[in-house]
Amino acid sequence: MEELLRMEGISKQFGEFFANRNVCFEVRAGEVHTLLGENGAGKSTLMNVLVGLYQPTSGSIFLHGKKVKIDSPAHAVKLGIGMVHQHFMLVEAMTVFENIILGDRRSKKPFIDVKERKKEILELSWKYGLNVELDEKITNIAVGAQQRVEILKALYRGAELLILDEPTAALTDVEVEGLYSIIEKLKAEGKSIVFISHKMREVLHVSDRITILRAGEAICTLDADKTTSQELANLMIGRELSEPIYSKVTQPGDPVIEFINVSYKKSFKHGGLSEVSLRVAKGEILGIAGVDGNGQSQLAQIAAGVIVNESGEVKLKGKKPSTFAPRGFIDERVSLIPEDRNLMGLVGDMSIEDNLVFKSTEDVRFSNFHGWLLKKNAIRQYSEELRDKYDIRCQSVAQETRNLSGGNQQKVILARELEAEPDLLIAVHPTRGLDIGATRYVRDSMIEARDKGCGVLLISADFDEVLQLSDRIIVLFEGQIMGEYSGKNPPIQEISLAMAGK
Amino acid sequence: GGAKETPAPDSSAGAATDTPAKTYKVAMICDSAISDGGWGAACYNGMVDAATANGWETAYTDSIDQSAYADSMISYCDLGYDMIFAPGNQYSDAVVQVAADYPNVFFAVLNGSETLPTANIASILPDAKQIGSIAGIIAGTMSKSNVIGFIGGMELDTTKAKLANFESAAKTINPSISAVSAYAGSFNDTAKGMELAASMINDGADVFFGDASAVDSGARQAIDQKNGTGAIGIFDIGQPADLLGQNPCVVCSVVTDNAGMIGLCMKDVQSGTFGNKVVYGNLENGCVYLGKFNDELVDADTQTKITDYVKALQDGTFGK
Amino acid sequence: MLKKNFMNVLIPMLSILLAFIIGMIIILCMGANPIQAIGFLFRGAFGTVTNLSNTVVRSMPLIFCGLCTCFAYRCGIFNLGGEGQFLMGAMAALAVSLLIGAEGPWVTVLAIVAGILAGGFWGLLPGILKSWRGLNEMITTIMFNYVAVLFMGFVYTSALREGSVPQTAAVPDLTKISRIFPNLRITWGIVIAILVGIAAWYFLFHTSKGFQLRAVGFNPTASQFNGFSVKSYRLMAFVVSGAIAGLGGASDILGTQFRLISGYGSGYGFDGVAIALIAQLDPIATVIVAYFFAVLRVGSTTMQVGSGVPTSVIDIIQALVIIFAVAGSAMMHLPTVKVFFSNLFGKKEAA
Amino acid sequence: MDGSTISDLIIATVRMATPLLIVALAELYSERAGMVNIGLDGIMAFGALVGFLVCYWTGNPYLAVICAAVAGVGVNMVYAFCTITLCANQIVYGMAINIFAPALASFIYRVVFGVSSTLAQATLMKTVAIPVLKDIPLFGKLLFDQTPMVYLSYLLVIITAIYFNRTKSGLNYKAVGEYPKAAETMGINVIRQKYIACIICGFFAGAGGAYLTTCYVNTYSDGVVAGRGFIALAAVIFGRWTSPGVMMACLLFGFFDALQLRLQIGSNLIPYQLFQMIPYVMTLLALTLLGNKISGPKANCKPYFREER
Ligand SMILES: Nc1ncnc2c1ncn2[C@@H]1O[C@H](COP(=O)(O)OP(=O)(O)OP(=O)(O)O)[C@@H](O)[C@H]1O
Ligand SMILES: Nc1ncnc2c1ncn2[C@@H]1O[C@H](COP(=O)(O)OP(=O)(O)OP(=O)(O)O)[C@@H](O)[C@H]1O
Ligand SMILES: [Mg+2]
Ligand SMILES: [Mg+2]
Repeated sequence: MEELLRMEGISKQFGEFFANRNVCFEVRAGEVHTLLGENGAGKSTLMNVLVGLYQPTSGSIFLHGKKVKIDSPAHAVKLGIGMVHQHFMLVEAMTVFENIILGDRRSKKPFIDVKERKKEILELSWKYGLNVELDEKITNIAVGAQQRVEILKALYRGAELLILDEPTAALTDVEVEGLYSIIEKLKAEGKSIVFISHKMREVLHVSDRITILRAGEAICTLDADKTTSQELANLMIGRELSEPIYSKVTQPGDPVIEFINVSYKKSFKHGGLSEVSLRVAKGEILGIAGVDGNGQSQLAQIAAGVIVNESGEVKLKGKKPSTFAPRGFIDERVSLIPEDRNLMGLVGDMSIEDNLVFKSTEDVRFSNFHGWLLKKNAIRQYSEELRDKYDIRCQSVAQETRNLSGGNQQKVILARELEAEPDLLIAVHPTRGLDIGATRYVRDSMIEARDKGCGVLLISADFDEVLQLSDRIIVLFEGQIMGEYSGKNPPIQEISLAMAGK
Repeated sequence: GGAKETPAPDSSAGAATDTPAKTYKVAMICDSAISDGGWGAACYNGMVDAATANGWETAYTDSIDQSAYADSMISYCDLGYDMIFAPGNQYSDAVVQVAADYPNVFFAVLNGSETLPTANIASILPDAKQIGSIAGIIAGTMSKSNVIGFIGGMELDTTKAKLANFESAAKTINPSISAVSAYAGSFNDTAKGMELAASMINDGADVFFGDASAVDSGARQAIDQKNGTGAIGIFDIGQPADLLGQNPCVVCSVVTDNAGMIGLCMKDVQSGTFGNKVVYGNLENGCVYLGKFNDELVDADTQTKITDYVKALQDGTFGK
Repeated sequence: MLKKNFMNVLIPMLSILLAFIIGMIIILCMGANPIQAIGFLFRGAFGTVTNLSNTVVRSMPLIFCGLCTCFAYRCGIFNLGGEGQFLMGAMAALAVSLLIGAEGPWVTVLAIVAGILAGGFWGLLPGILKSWRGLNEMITTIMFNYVAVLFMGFVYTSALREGSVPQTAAVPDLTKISRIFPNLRITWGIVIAILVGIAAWYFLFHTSKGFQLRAVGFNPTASQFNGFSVKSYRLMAFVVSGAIAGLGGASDILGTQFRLISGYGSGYGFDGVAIALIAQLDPIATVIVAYFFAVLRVGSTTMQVGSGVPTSVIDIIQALVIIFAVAGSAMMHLPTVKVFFSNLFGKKEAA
Repeated sequence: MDGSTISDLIIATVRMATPLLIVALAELYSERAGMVNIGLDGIMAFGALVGFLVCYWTGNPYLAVICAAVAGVGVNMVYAFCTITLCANQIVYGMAINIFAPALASFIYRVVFGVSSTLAQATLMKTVAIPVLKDIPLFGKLLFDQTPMVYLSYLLVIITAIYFNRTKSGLNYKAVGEYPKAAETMGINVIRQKYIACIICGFFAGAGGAYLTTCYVNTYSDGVVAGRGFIALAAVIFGRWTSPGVMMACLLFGFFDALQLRLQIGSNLIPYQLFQMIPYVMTLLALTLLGNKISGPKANCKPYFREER
């Protein structure tokens, strides 16, 4: 096959830190080439260099054998390079349609010819099986739908080289299957794809070749059919990772939280709950399975006291919570790993240590006189202990969390929430976007917490994760509970159907 | 800190006082611009004219905030100025404060109160009542609609006195006259002057008098616009300089001779008799007078009528 | 690391120097002697003990207004209403000192308390409008500024007017905040200002409440999820920042100004915003920057008087200083510049 | 209230709202690209001066407005360079412009006219009646016998509305204010768009300033802008970042300002400051009643680094 793209000796420096160092990377026409690496290995950075969002510190790019200098995303678009970014690049205040036609250069007409464009987009979405509601605002659609819009956006631009940066993180298994077929179709059309994912199964399934990045450097390139997930993991993180088998609990303790016919914005299919009853007991993990956007966020937020249910009853440890607000729940030892770590979990402009003691600055360990004099030294010491305990990789605990890689950000939240020794841990998509090492760590930590007697409410769009960890499984669809299943030998087929509302 | 108890480092000031052929120096501070075509300009020109007449040097600082009044005056004092001219009562506080620290510098406050003067402070006080009355006489004689308009900048006592006498003098001449008035709350919002005048014209006013500096020029413009290109039927009375010719609508001005009054102060400084006094400006000493008439708008009869009334005002017989 | 910090100071310094050089050129074009003009500037600011004290006196209201902005912005609130809150504080303090019919230190204390309350109240109003109706505080605080300025106009022309000019009576002698040194105009107000600066710094960076307030400012959603009451912190920030400005107004009227007159306090609010932002929202730095603003103001008055250039030239130079200084420090945060410096020092350290 | 009072009020409303409207639209264009510019007062002051000078020298008010607009662009480029290229704080630079530009204007006026008590006056733009519309009974003469600047500014409201809602380029423009990084990835040149926004803003703000000295009053004085820039800023927020909304806000403000001036005349017992508060208090009241949860372009006031996460 002929070579389409070659990146040679690419380095990218941020301040003192090299995110890419002397990376060589090559893509052939009509192949699917996967970039694999831990969080922060520099995959996204390399691709951002390719689409002109970042300027490389050194190195050069060749397209069809010709040297090109890509100085802006606009230029990359012109060269036929499209990218689905890891973090959604969607303008929330605009509709799906407007987001798709943004920056469109198809015709020279100044006005938006709505009819024609909509027809085109609908045809495209039909062709690739990407279902979207064109006139809905981005804020009103679920994460999975947003991901579909992102992919559609790239397809609409008709790229010759399409970069998919973790497109599956927010998709369900069914949708992932859909994506596979899209990739097949594109390949058949002779287009090339750079694929980034942390899920070995997917990687081995779609790729032709795999390039592994470690700490900003390209280690090697392998053919997908000549390798195994074991080998990949080994190359990536320098040690072998075996699939863990977690034990299941069948005899849980007293309930820590109970929902009795809880409803919230009943009429909203994608953001409401209707007559939900459930219970999480001490020492068990209750897994909520379901496609993202079926009321999971609301369930988690009610369980954490952030929003108040409109009807029904929520009981914490057998009684009504005295104050229905996050503070009241925190005082009852409820911990939350929120779905959006940067928005809801961390204060990016504050340091790691500040984020670690975020909720407990009034604690005697960290301050004198009920919070009127912070003990900076004690906080520093505590943070350094946690850094070591949870293996948070950073330059110093005084560093702002904004600059940490996703995996490390998640570890900061995990450390904070687990150190509070919760009676109830609510974990929403706890491993979304994390690499295999970090994922393993987070999962082990949850199991450990459970074994210490903590009740865990696990909400995840990753079906495998739910199956692997849960002691009991509940399926949520359009705000309603579709059924409850044991976590030991769960009926996978039945659950999948329930998740689709059948 | 390295602050030492040293006197102000101007040997030049000390040296200057010793030389026999001394040129005196006067400085003015002003919160509005001296090129505002109104109060600031009139005061500045007054100072310059007086200085030329008496052979003094001048300096000025304009458009300064109230918080910088004292600082500026202190700077002038340090630089060896002999007299500081403060054109308005709003400077009184700062003057009192600075004057206490600089007993050898003399301060003249225009429109300062009668109780203000001390050993090195004098008040210059043009007679606001007379100014108002003169304008009222003109307005009372000229108005055909029997509505006259007054636009003030701030509610100063002098402004209030002008308004009161403007109205009563006009009423004395023509009892059926009524006055409309408003304050712009500013001395430089020209546009506001326009709006106020426009709406007063709408209420029927046909002779205007203003005490608001740049706001007045806005009012005159509104009047000119209303008059259009045809015959001029709405008039304005200028002050404090003779504004005849500046706008077509100006019939006459009530002139305050700032130069004369400042000149008196300068002479006092030179002769060492400065301070503890109020320098009045009125018809009697010629520091307030009726400006030239616009002969196209005011016929000779009316001119003599007005001049006679003003004479009566000076004699104290007006309205009696 | 040390060198990097050094550059962070050096670059803004160089930019200020550049601003002055441009200013000097303008002065030269006006036909005045720029060297002499600079001399006047320093003489005006530091030449005599009186002048030195004037810079301190001048800095007091600026410190309060800067801290007012600083405190609110730390909680994510764009309070542009410093001027209104300052004036309300001044008016309340003056009203108490004039209307109580007595004088003495206890009246001073009462007047200051009144100033704090009035400023806090004037901050509370936009706070309520924001939390109750979601109104953007940038407009509401601007509107409240206009209302306060006009209300002050009403106070000095009508309500508390005394004498022939539109101004109020002066604060009675015994109620005035006393001077630290009998013959200098510096009052204990400056001590209050510095103490408020230290207190704000301590509160923001060394207490749990301050920590939470800053967190709300950085990320309200995360703060809410982690159990902080976003609404009450915001209200608190509005009120406290208003109260700081109000205290400033009270200290200024009781210590320096003594009476309300037209144009009083104009521009203090926006100066405060500029000062706090230049100080990068650090209370201690705010105090220092405010002092430099005052030095510039006082010194430039003398420069203007001495060299005879129009006041507008001075304003131009002051604006240039802000423009260049902030641009200089902003430049240090640019990614390319960061890489440049880290390579520069990286190489040197290696060598 | 008789007919003539009402028509006087209407025409005054239009007259007072027009400069606000032009400048508020300037700010609208700026904020739509995520650039909060609180330096409008300063740009207006400079535009007012340049407009006045050109009009004074050439006697051509149209040329004057154009020159003022260009001058406004010039001043705003300082803001643009510092906030876009150097990524400095927008509020600080708005403030800096507010100190810098009026001082520069005052300085130039002083240099040109020196110190003189004769007031420099320039010619004003003539009104141009629109043939058929001006014959509409009652208000025709009032609303359709205005200077071209008035017609242009209302036309601009319509053009702006169409531009932002119906055109591709308008959509791209808005995206820059909402989420510049997303816009960038879609091939939109964010930096260029932001500069264009600043050029438009400077242009209209300068023209708005010139309106004051070429269509309104025929003199220049230092305080001629009198805080109108801040009112315009408020009008943009009040109008929820849409041009019809902004127009309504400006008209409302113009109306209350015109009304308070008329109420002031002839009611000497009530202190005039209380009347002057009317526009501000009514704005606050109107906002309180309507509520204003809409928060405007998301990326407003945020510096954009392309290479920032
Ligand atoms: N903007 C930045 N400036 C300086 N250093 C940074 C910046 N961003 C990240 N770093 C540092 O670079 C190093 C590499 O981070 P990276 O994200 O690769 O960690 P990691 O080992 O991959 O962690 P994880 O497995 O959790 O993803 C870390 O020490 C991180 O703190
Ligand atoms: N704009 C930036 N400024 C500073 N540091 C950055 C920036 N972008 C990336 N980095 C740092 O560069 C490193 C590589 O980041 P990158 O996003 O490429 O990782 P990744 O391999 O895509 O990881 P993930 O699997 O989490 O997506 C990280 O340590 C990150 O902190
Ligand atoms: Mg990482
Ligand atoms: Mg990535």
